[in-house]
Amino acid sequence: MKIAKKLSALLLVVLMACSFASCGGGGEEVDNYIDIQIFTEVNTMDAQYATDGTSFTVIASCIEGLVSMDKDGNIIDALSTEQEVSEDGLTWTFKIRDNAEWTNGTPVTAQDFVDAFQKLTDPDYNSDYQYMSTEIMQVKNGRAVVDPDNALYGKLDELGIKAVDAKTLVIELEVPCPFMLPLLLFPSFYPRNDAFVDPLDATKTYGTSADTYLSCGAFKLTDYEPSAETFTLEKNEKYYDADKVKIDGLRYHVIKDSQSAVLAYENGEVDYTVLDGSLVDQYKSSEEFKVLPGSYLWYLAFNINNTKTFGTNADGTCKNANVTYLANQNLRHAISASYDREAIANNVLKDGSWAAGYIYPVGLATGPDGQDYRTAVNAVTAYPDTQYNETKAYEFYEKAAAELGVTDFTFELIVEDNEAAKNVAAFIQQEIAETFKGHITVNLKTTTKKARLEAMNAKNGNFEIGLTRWGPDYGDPMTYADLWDYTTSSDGLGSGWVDDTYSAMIKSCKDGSLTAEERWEVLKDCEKYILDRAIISPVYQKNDASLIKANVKGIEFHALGLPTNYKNAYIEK
Amino acid sequence: MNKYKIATDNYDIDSIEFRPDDFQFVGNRPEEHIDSTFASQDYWKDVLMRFRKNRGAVIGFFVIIIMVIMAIVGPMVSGYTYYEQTIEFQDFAPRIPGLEKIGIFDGTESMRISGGSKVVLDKYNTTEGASDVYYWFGTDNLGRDIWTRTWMGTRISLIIAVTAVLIDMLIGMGYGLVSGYFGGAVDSVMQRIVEVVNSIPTLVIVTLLMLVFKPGLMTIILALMISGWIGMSRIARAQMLKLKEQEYILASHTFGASNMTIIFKEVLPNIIGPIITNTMFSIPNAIFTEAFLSFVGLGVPAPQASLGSLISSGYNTFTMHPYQILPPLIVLALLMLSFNMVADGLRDALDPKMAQM
Amino acid sequence: MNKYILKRLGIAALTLLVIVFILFMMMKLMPGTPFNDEKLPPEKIASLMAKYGLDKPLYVQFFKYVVNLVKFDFGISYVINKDISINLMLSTRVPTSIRIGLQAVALGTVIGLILGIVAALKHNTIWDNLTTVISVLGVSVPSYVFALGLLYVFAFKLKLFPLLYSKVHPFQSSLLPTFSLSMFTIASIARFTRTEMLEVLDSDYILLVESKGISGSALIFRHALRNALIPIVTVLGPLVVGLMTGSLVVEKIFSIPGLGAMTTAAIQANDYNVTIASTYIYSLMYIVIMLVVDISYGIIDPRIRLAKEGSGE
Amino acid sequence: MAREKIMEVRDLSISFKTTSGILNAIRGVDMDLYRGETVAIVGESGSGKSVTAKAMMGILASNAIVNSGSVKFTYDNKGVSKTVDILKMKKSDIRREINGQHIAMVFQDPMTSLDPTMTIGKQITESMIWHYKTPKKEAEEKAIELLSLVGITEPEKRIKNYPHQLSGGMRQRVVIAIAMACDPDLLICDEPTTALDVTIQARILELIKDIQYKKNISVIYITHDLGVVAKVADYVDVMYAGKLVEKGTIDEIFYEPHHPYTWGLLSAMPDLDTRDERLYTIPGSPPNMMKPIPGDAFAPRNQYALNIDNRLDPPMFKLTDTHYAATWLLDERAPKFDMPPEIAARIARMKKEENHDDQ
Repeated sequence: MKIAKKLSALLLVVLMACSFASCGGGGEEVDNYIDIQIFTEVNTMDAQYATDGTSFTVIASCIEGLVSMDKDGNIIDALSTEQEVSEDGLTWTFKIRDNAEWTNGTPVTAQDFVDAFQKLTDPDYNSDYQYMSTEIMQVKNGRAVVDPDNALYGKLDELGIKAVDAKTLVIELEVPCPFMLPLLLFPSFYPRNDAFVDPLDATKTYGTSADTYLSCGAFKLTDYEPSAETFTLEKNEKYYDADKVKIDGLRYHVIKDSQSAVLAYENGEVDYTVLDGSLVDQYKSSEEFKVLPGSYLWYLAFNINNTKTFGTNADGTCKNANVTYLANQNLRHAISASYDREAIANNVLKDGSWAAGYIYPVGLATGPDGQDYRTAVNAVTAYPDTQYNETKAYEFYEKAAAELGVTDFTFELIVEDNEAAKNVAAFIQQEIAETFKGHITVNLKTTTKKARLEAMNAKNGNFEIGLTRWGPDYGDPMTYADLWDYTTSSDGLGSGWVDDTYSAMIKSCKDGSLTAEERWEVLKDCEKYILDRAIISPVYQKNDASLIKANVKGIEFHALGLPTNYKNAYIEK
Repeated sequence: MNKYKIATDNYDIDSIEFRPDDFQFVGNRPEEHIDSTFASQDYWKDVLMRFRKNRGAVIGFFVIIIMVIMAIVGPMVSGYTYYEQTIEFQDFAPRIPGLEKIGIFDGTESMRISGGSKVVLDKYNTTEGASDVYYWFGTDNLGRDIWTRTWMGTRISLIIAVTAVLIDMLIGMGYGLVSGYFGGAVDSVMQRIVEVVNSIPTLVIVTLLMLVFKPGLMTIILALMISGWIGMSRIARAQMLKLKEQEYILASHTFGASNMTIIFKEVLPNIIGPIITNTMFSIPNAIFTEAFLSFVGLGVPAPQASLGSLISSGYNTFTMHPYQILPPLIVLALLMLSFNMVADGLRDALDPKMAQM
Repeated sequence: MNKYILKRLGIAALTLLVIVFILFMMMKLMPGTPFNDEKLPPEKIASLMAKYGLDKPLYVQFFKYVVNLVKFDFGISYVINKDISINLMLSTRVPTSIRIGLQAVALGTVIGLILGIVAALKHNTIWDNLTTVISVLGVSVPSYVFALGLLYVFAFKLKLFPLLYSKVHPFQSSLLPTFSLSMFTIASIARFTRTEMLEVLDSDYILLVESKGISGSALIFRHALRNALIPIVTVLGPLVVGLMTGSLVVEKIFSIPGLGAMTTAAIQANDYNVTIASTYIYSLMYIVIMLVVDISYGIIDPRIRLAKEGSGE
Repeated sequence: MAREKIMEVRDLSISFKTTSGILNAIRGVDMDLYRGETVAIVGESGSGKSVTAKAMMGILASNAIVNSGSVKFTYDNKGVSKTVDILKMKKSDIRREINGQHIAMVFQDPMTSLDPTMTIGKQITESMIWHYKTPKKEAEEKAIELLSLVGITEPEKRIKNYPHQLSGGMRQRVVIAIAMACDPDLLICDEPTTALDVTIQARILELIKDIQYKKNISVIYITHDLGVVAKVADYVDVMYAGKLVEKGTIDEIFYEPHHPYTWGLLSAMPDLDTRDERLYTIPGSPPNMMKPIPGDAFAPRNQYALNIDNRLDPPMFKLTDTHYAATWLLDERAPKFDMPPEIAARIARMKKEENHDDQ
């Protein structure tokens, strides 16, 4: 019938019109912007409120801190031009740069930093990183201000940070902080102009658009909405160092799917993308392929004695028999030695991650001797029991079996639903099965990350073994070491392990009673203490395999502290 | 000559050789013989006959049978287990004895590396100890045999589909029948409930459920149960509304049959057609939902595999190792296609009116 | 008719309230608090709970929430966009999702109808078989595979469309997502239209129309399609809901700043308020769609319209 | 006045392709129709009556296969008499030139034969506007006229109604009005009264008769009800299993039937005076037309079946110029037999009634 022909012709025309309309949509425009792929949306642009890497990166492009870091990792001036510390290490004085100003024309003053510290610490403001000022930097009166039982509670003016004049900032500490300057790279300590922010904050609209945000860094927000999938930062002409900024701006694209991300990269729609390990083979010979340093440590956490969910028997042991088995040190050692970390890093992940038979990551901290911690302490020789060794693992198992009077074990390994983590867990599962010839079996439980964290926190302890991770907050081993101190742990790491010796060691590092060298040695002991007892079983240190277009140069990546820095990036024509 | 002229054109009566008894009465025949020309046919026999005439449906049916057989036998024949990892043998392309000689499935894969150049990899020959190894469908990124995993996945997907459908049928049908039968206030309350359940996006329900329960086969089935029965209940209700005014149901009422008797003994057998058809359509639906759940990361836990989870993990490398996503994808598509065809065929066979068209 | 619509609206409002209640309760039964990060100490969580009123009795929280919902005030996000008004987050996302959803429904319906009509008119020909193949494929291949395939072929290989969604070219860059979203709709509508058209074309009244000498487009559009549309409209509602689920995946693959992407993020992050808000919006859309469907029945089918008018009088 | 032949069907044979096989619906039918006359086609369901009618209209279903035959229709094309073979015409040409304008149809079930989504006014005016480009207003006026012609009161109001607002009888009147909208030459009524109750039946039949008289059109009735036939027809064609088994004037069929099947039909006709305990039914059921039928299709149900019936299909025997029957019983070699006594009695009774009516 004619009508059928007509209809199909119409369909054809519509389809053709659609494809013509889109011709030239391929995004081939050459401009001076760098297109960056990110996996998650920006959580918040509020520097004192942000907690996640993506937010930090974008914030750090817009706002600078007192100090910055050059591409070799040296601390350099940023908003402050002079940094002085008193003899006792308790008082720091900073001179604020004269020509620094916010995008609305007001100068950056010492008061902006006072505002920032006070907001960060304010119990009412409830920043997740409050403890960065009270516990880590240990600003004077910090703990008192946040302690409801203290007379100083909520009195933010008592906090040890003062603007002596518009351009002079003084920070007083409770105890000397050996890593003060690196710590100041952390975006939580970046300045904040309360005169501008507070009215917006009242309506919950601060940092939700270009108009509701102030920058004083290399870039400024031009096109943004809350959790935007794409947004643009443009070069900030008011930036004191604007002459050095060679690009017109940054365009961010949230692409959660790694396949799409790579295709977008190949299409030229993004210039920089993080590569999923499974795709590395395709690109590893390319000059655009780079492994960027990361510092997240992934490890197996054991529920040693957290009885919160399972309850206790009359004798005080956990009602979950598996938890009581995991309290056996030899069994933990057995598991820890049973799987091939190198294979995980090189064959499963393939993204440049390193096998980790250690806790403090490579590149985390430099000791008083000027050496990177991991260079000084060789994990393989220091912690032989934490290395892969099937024979030894089986010996550990036999010891454990004898001690416990049980020969066959079945544990549940909780893992979050990310492809890499699932693959690693599946690999470990298989390795354990092979090493122990079926005597130890592991079942996987995949959940969302949130559910995993919930199950694994100290309050619940609703897990047996968990594959989890921890990223450093600052460049000092303490960021890891105090995780297992049951008295102060801010963790969600509910192993239930209680050890007063260990707590005493941690305490001695924090109270300023030790010299830097002594403290460093104690921190070394801490790592050994944990690994000798196999409280955790470290698996790998995560690095990022990335693709960066050959003509994009000068992006500075740092494993911790200051996030990725685009200030000096440029595009080769 | 005949008394009457023959009026039919081209009817040559003279050429007919008449037999002597031609013009004798056949005589009285028993009644049953008279009726034999239109012997009543069994309804189900009829359905079967019509179904067999539908080529697509028959092919679909056999594909399903083959898939079921493969789901049972497939994982046992390759010599690998679905969970065994040989990390050195990761990402191997398919290699099949015999076929390798003619240049297909010979274990090589060409890979486009950055910069646009192509390289041909033969990991079987470049990996130590792999020259005599055969993986018919290749291996995944942990060196697991994709052949075995594909058929294991088929097994799981089929189990999910069948169980979910059974439960869905019980809930959906029961709900619909009861709602339609009692009508009035009962119906209107029950329909409001349906509306509410229907208004909450399935994904929200499923995800929330996944957070409360342990992810796994049972949870997936449970999730399907919660959201999957509505279609069936609607059909059962509509059929019930249509049937309950019919004379024989009214007659059963007068004879004092109980509600349950009427619903399940009188009505149910008469609506079995649409129910079966809808069931067949909800199987692909269940498989699909499972695949979707796997895609958002809520599928069966490793090392188990379902077709959906295999597709979603193959999906991550599909530009590089397309052979990893193809087997589960093809099996899934074939299964879905077959169930749809069989459902179509059944619908036509159960409802001859449609078949005429 | 008005009275009928009013009654329907009342039922819709009630349904919505029940949905909100169920959602609220489900959220409360979820494991964990919205503040769930490996770096948060328990006392911190407790104080956050207090800050957002989550330590109040449930009924207080619920009542407060319903009152706010009525005012279309969804409160603030706790997790995925810390301390930011949800209304602000929704303000750009909902229109984007609705626009792409509507595009997909429109495209799916038009193509589906065309395919279905052609198949029915050319019953048992190559056209019919083609439609069957398309419709079965459409429901047999997961939408994300379609999305990826389309993306790979049209954006990556042929470079006809941009790969990522862009606010600068919202129409062009939404074509591929629209198409992959509409695949299921195309398939279902084509299949349904074919069946319905065949049934209608076989009906007595079409025979009567034919016997009047009416043929061609007048027969198809004035008589056949109009009658076939009545049942098709019924499946359109559920299909639109199906699109919502599909949009979660498609928005992820094409990086579309839509409601679906936000909902997934919110669910996975236990962001109560955002989850309830987006689900509320989904449910609202569903209920509105069902209302529209009900009313459009009346427009197409005088039997319903007039019957309702009758009862309204 | 010479009879003007308007329809001539020759050797019509039609099959249907179904999923369960080929169904031979019509197996060689000859039929003639003259202007102003009424022919009734009688037979059980499935005997091929409706298919014949649809073939005449050119509205066969798409799975129909015309094996052989011709349907020649003669009509007045702008003053010139034109004869066409409907089976050879393109569907679109049939629609444009024949349907509605020259041949119109009234269907069996008025409940389902009207488009539920269109007002009856539009349904009546549609074909006028379509064929003659009649202005809308004029068409509406004619629709009102037609509605009053078919006896619908308040036609001005009714044209705005939808089918579901009308009763069955009214709807059938509307269907007739639709059929008459373009002043056709031939009206085919496919069981026009089966779905209606008896009192309305009579009125509809009267109505058609009336219109036929007023407009001098030909009418074909398709029915299984000899009662209807008796009221309206000039000629009767009896069909069985896709063939004509007997044809003749109404008197010939009613008073001098020769085919055993016609006897059966006659005895099955309800009759107030029937003294039999039970109403007669023809034993058995029609043959399965999916399978080839050897010999006479009626043989298995025929009390008077001859052995040859099982082997050979009988030819049509000419009894008079107008009366034909296809049964070997008319062959000279056939044994002597008597019509079943109850039929004979019945015919006698009918004759008496007829005379009685005439007086």
